[in-house]
Amino acid sequence: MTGIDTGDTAWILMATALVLLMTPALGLFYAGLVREKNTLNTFMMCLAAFAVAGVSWAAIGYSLAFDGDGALVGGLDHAFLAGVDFAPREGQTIPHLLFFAFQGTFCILTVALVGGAVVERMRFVPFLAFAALWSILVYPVLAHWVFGGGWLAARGTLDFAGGVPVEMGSGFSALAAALVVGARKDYGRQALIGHNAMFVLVGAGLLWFGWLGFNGGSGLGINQAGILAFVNTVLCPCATLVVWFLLDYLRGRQVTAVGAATAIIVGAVAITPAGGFISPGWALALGGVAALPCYFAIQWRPRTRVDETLDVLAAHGIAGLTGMLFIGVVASVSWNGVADGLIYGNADLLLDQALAVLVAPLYAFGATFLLLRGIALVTPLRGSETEEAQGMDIIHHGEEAYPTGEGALLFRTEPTRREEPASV
Amino acid sequence: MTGIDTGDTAWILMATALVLLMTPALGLFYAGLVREKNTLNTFMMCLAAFAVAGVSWAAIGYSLAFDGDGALVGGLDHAFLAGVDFAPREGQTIPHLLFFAFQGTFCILTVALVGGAVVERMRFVPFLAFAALWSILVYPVLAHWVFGGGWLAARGTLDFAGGVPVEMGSGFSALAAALVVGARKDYGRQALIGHNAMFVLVGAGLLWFGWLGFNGGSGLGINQAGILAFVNTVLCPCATLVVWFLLDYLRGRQVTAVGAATAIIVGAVAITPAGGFISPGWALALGGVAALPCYFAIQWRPRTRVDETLDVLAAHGIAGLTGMLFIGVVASVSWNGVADGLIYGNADLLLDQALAVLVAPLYAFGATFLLLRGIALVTPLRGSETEEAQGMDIIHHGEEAYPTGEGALLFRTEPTRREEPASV
Amino acid sequence: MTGIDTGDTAWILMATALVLLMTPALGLFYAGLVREKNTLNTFMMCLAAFAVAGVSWAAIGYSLAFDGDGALVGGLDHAFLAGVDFAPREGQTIPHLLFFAFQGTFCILTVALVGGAVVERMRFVPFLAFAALWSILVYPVLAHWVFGGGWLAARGTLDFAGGVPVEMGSGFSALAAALVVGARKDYGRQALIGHNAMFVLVGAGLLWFGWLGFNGGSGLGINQAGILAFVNTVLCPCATLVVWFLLDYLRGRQVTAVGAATAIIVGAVAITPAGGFISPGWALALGGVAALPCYFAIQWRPRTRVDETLDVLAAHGIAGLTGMLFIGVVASVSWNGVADGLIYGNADLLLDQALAVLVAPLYAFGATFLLLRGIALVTPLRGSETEEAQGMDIIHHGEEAYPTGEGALLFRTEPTRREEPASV
Amino acid sequence: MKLVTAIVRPERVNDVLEALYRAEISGVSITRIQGHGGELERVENYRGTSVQMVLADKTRFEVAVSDGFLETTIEALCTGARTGEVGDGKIFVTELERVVRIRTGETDDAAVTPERRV
Amino acid sequence: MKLVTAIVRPERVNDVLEALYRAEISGVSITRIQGHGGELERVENYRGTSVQMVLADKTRFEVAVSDGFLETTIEALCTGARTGEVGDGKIFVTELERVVRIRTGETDDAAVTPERRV
Amino acid sequence: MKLVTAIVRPERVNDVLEALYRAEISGVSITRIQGHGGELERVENYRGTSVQMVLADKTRFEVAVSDGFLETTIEALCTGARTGEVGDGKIFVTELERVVRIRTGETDDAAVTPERRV
Ligand SMILES: Nc1ncnc2c1ncn2[C@@H]1O[C@H](COP(=O)(O)OP(=O)(O)O)[C@@H](O)[C@H]1O
Ligand SMILES: Nc1ncnc2c1ncn2[C@@H]1O[C@H](COP(=O)(O)OP(=O)(O)O)[C@@H](O)[C@H]1O
Ligand SMILES: Nc1ncnc2c1ncn2[C@@H]1O[C@H](COP(=O)(O)OP(=O)(O)O)[C@@H](O)[C@H]1O
Repeated sequence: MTGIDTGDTAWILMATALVLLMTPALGLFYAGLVREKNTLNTFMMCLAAFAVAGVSWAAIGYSLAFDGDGALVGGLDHAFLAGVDFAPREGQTIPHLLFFAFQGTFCILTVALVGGAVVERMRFVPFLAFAALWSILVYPVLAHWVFGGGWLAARGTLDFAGGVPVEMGSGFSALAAALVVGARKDYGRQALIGHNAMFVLVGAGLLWFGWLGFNGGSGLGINQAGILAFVNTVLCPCATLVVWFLLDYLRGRQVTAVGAATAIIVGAVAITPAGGFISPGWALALGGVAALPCYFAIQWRPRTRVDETLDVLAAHGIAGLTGMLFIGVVASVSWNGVADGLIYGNADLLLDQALAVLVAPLYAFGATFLLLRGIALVTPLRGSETEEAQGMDIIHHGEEAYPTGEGALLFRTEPTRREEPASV
Repeated sequence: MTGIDTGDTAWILMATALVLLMTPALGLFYAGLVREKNTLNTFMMCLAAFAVAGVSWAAIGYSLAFDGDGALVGGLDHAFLAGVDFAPREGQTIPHLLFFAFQGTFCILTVALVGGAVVERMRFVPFLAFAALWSILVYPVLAHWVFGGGWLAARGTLDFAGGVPVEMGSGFSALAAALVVGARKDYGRQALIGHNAMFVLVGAGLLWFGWLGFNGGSGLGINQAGILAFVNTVLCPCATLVVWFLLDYLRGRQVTAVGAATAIIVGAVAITPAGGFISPGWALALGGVAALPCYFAIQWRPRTRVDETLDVLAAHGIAGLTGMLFIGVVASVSWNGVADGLIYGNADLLLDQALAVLVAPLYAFGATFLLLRGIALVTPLRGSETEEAQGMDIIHHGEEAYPTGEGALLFRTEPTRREEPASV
Repeated sequence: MTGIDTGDTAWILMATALVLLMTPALGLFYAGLVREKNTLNTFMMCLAAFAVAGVSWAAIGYSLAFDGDGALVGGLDHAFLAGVDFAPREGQTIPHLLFFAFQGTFCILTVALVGGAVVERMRFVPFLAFAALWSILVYPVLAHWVFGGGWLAARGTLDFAGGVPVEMGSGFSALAAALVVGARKDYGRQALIGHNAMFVLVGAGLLWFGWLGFNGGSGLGINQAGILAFVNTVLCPCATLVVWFLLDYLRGRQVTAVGAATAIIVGAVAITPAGGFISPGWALALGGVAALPCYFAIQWRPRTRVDETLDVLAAHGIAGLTGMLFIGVVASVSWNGVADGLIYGNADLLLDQALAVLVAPLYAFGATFLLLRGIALVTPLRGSETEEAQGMDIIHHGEEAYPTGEGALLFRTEPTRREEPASV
Repeated sequence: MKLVTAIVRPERVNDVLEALYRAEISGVSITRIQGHGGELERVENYRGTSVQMVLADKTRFEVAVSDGFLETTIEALCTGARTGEVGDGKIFVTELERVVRIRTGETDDAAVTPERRV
Repeated sequence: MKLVTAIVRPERVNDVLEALYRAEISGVSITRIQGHGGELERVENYRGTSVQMVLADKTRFEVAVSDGFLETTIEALCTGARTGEVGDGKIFVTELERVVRIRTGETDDAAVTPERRV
Repeated sequence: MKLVTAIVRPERVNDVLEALYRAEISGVSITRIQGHGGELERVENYRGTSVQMVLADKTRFEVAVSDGFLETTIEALCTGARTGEVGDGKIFVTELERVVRIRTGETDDAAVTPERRV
């Protein structure tokens, strides 16, 4: 294949597989954080992302994000995969088809992330509708702004692997979704805690593994930016873990495991936009710095009345935002070949970063808010309190996560009932 | 190394690792679908595949599949790894040794798949014997027919990554195995349902991840066919999910999670033979189309008296068969450089595909049937009803999947017993 | 990037990700082997390795291991990542930064391994201190001896992927740690068995998957040694499984699943030092041979008073040692291009291997012993018996692995208590 | 009123439920437990640790019935649970002083009579 | 002394605990169980297998109280557990012959009185 | 006959089993439960949610014995379960009206006597 480098392509094939894995890994992570009766529903919100965003991306999402260089949104020339084949895109060394797939796994993951805000209560069918629309109207637009040659990219805003569309996009959409859908029945009154911390830990481990493809692959080949992002993605969460351990310890003389899993996510999110732009030393620093706002946001949010259930805003929105701004401060041409940050004498970059940090959340929040309000006009977003008490798994999926088989009868004919019942 | 491309080899190294991962992933998937008391046994059937097929492949299986181009079966020149070293095989750009390992992981996985038909009742030792023989007498023969230059390949039958040896091979062998071993004690009388739907979901996620190497690596390097197969393996299961969701919803207003996990498998199986031969658009269509026969087979089979327990036939046999025939219809030279299908004016291909679809199942079914009948002459295939009631884990492995430690005593000396016992 | 091969780099990127995954996989494996009340603590010891060793490696560990060619330890020129950037190291074709990260994941994993000796009783904070010191004073030194041009490497001792620093290093340190920390309260009196064999099996599966990067990547690119090590890592554990099945069966007519998981680890460990040096046939033999000492060590150890809880010595120390010696016997220039072993007429190699097998354990054992004794002067290594009875999770992490939410109250104001209590 | 507690084999649970169903005993609570009786103890191995497992999985039924239904209940339990091999379990009967239906606060006989389902 | 056994909905457990707490009943044991009563059975699907689930998750409270506290206890249990919909559960009361506090060996009334916590 | 119910610490289960074994009480059923008594409540943290955990893991023993063995049983339970710290648990004794051995249908005394094992 002309113009294709086998090494670059080998790595992006693998990176795509890694990002694809992140969605079930997220399902595992999320499922551990909810109560047993909502386990399957939570995982299914992630699998739903494959169904709706996988198909919508091929149909139109990719084109909206990556066709042409309109300021606000892409064109339709690549809709239904038109013109997407083996020849590489301009300036790339991997098949166009692979680029399409790699970017598609990002969109799928982001859709799944947003679900974290509304688990344990939102009905499954309206969620499917929301996910489908969101994957067309929100993600591709944000992706176009920074990756597809849109107005932010044009201004010089730097976002290596998705601080804007993935992290802030999901985080602030999650906030809107939580507000529209409303809090769970017993939120704030009872302790609603996850049922399996091992799922959370293993999920976080798999997510980190996948993130190496997510960030490391965003150089779209074997090049300095990709390598740098990869190594930074190894280092940054290590530093976040250190600071998170410390904060936990200072707070209660105990270092929590769910906290550690969260720290890994926060570290990986923070380095997502910055990976290919800052030095490994600064990546370690970013890991430590990002821990602070996210830690306190996660401590504080459950004390508010906003039931943004799995803290997508704190772990993704705020961490992503921190990473975006951090680029503006410590980016250095000597590592990224593109732009210096504030401490290297260039204040402009920080402004461009700040702009993105203002505008992307606004769009994500606003669009999600309207979308969900719209869907609510057609069908209720959540079920009755009784249904919520029984759990989403039984109601929406007709299954239990851990069936014992006891009391599961294959009755063929209903036994008839006598008149006088005997039992108490 | 002369003749070796580093990029091609990098990808096939990774693909091999991915396929190797599929066998434990299958163990997880399968273990979730059985009752708690048979969890370990089910997983162990998958690990057993490593032990028996891993060794038999090195000893003779590889040679039977890939040595020479006999019509029915390969030669013995590569037995015990003779002549398998760093130099690439003719026409390849990866070390011969790596090709051997890559293909070996396929054989291992396929052996594990067949076990799904007889879990919860077959004794472990006869299963080991069966697995060893099957890995020599069935898999390599089918693999030779389509991959090793055998008669089907010579006729022009297309099978990109294992529709014949892996999918139809396992599916129809599973049917035979279920018939010979017979139904579980309470099958058809009681509801025998899996104990952990999360295992099923996570297992499916890992299997999909591995499948990207399985199909994407079957181009044996970075080339159009491999890239196409890879991207199609991302897309096809998405479409299967959509249709499966729909069928589930129409049937019971509920979208099941175990169903979604199954849909992922079905989609990935369907694209296995077709991956490198059909366009991404048709891959999406295939995902949707394949859902139909498999969905109904899975609904219908448990109502029959055939206890093909984990529906290997439906999920692999029928999905693989669908994919094989689909190639005959929609293959296009413009994407695969090899052959057109029916709608592009070439009816011959469909005939060649149909032939494979007739003959491979016959061989797999017949050989498995005879093999198991033969083993049954030597040792019983299953234990007593009491053993089945207690579960395979305790009986065959002397372990429980989730031991509580309660009542597990490290008695050194048996306490002596007095004459008059006290308790009720 | 000059001097960089994209294919080599693609593979090492992937291999690094695979090794990184091994640490959470080890957490899963280990967590399954402990009692429910210590699940999270066990996993956290693995995550702790990321925090402490991830940072210490960047700060100084890497430099101690890989800077200069001092006999005993490296220099400080690469401390704090000085001089670690995109240009490859001498004789390599991958970016220096990537080499640093790849080797870092080894150090992290090894630290996590040592924890297996002291789970279920050691306090978390002293473990953090120990891990930090060990990752600076032990691992880099051993790594320098064989990988960084130290005295063993200079003599000609062969260690492909870490028999010395990783396997013997962790195994003999584990022994020392177990001796210093002491046995669990009820050890030898009660049966202390793991709570989730599925975690053990899935963990082993993921570890094997990761090990393909661990060994296969240790050629630092696409080359004969790397390919050979990769394929041998597929084959060797298969043979170990066969022999382990046999030993189990002969012993109790039952083939245990936890045993099978252990066999996979043992096989992968044994081939770690030997991977790139011995033929695939001998790799199979090594898999079988290594099963024997490890099997019997694991049977025998729990009957002693040494509570080396998760048998790191048997599974890593002894298996690694076996692999090291095996190289001395069967290495062949025709496969490795470096040195022949005893049976090919070269006795010297075996002596060099034997030397490593003597000295590395001594250093690991001694240093760990002193380190822990030192820490014990500052803070107690373990808590009270009551704390041990309650479990590490509640005491050190303030969490349960599988919270039910029942009895978890969000009390705002303590209800006041009347004088006369009513209940029994 | 009596409280009938039965310990049965887990693999017979659905049979017992059906037997109760047939006998029109519709209120029942079950618990997964472990028990030790006359059953043979088995040996299990976890790595080098061999243990004697003195407990087997069992299921505990709790059925509150009015006095007149006691015999029917015991019969149903026996029919559903019996295999004839050691380990089939035991039935324990205790006197119930009072029964309250939480939903309505009704007690005793009132709590005994379940409402008709349509 | 009486042994009060209550079967309640799992989602009401914490409410029941609080109600007991308010009523100053501080000794209680709970078990996760499954039950069948007047509740509607639901259908579940696992691949091709459709099953009628006749059991619903419930939680069982066991509270030993001295006779004088029986009414308070029942009241607290009802308050905490009632939703008014079918499936709220039942309370069973049996006579307790003896109570022993394991830690001290005290019996009956002595075992009834918990020590003050500071 | 009496039904002896004991709530003990999970980490003492095997000690209790041994104590019963020594006292030749061979029939016993156990359940994993959670309990609240005089124990100190602990605080746990799950992300931002701090909770007061009012329940601790406990294990419930159920032993049906003939009247003559009641004291031995209580003694064995206490011996096995006692640590001397708050939280050791309680023993409850209730009267058993009838015992049925499911396997044979024997009742009361006949059900009391286990068959000899060789
Ligand atoms: N005295 C007892 N107290 C409590 N539970 C008992 C008692 N005897 C038996 N059980 C329960 O019944 C189960 C089966 O008892 P076992 O004596 O083996 O049955 P069988 O009546 O067939 O001999 C035991 O596992 C235990 O759970
Ligand atoms: N006779 C009984 N014996 C034992 N448990 C019972 C009995 N009746 C009800 N239960 C338990 O109470 C739960 C709720 O019972 P149900 O009859 O549905 O409540 P309600 O009183 O609201 O009609 C059941 O699931 C079961 O666990
Ligand atoms: N009145 C009671 N009713 C039911 N269970 C009780 C009662 N009192 C105590 N328990 C059970 O016993 C356990 C230990 O009780 P606790 O009062 O702490 O022990 P101690 O007797 O050492 O003070 C509790 O966790 C609970 O499970």
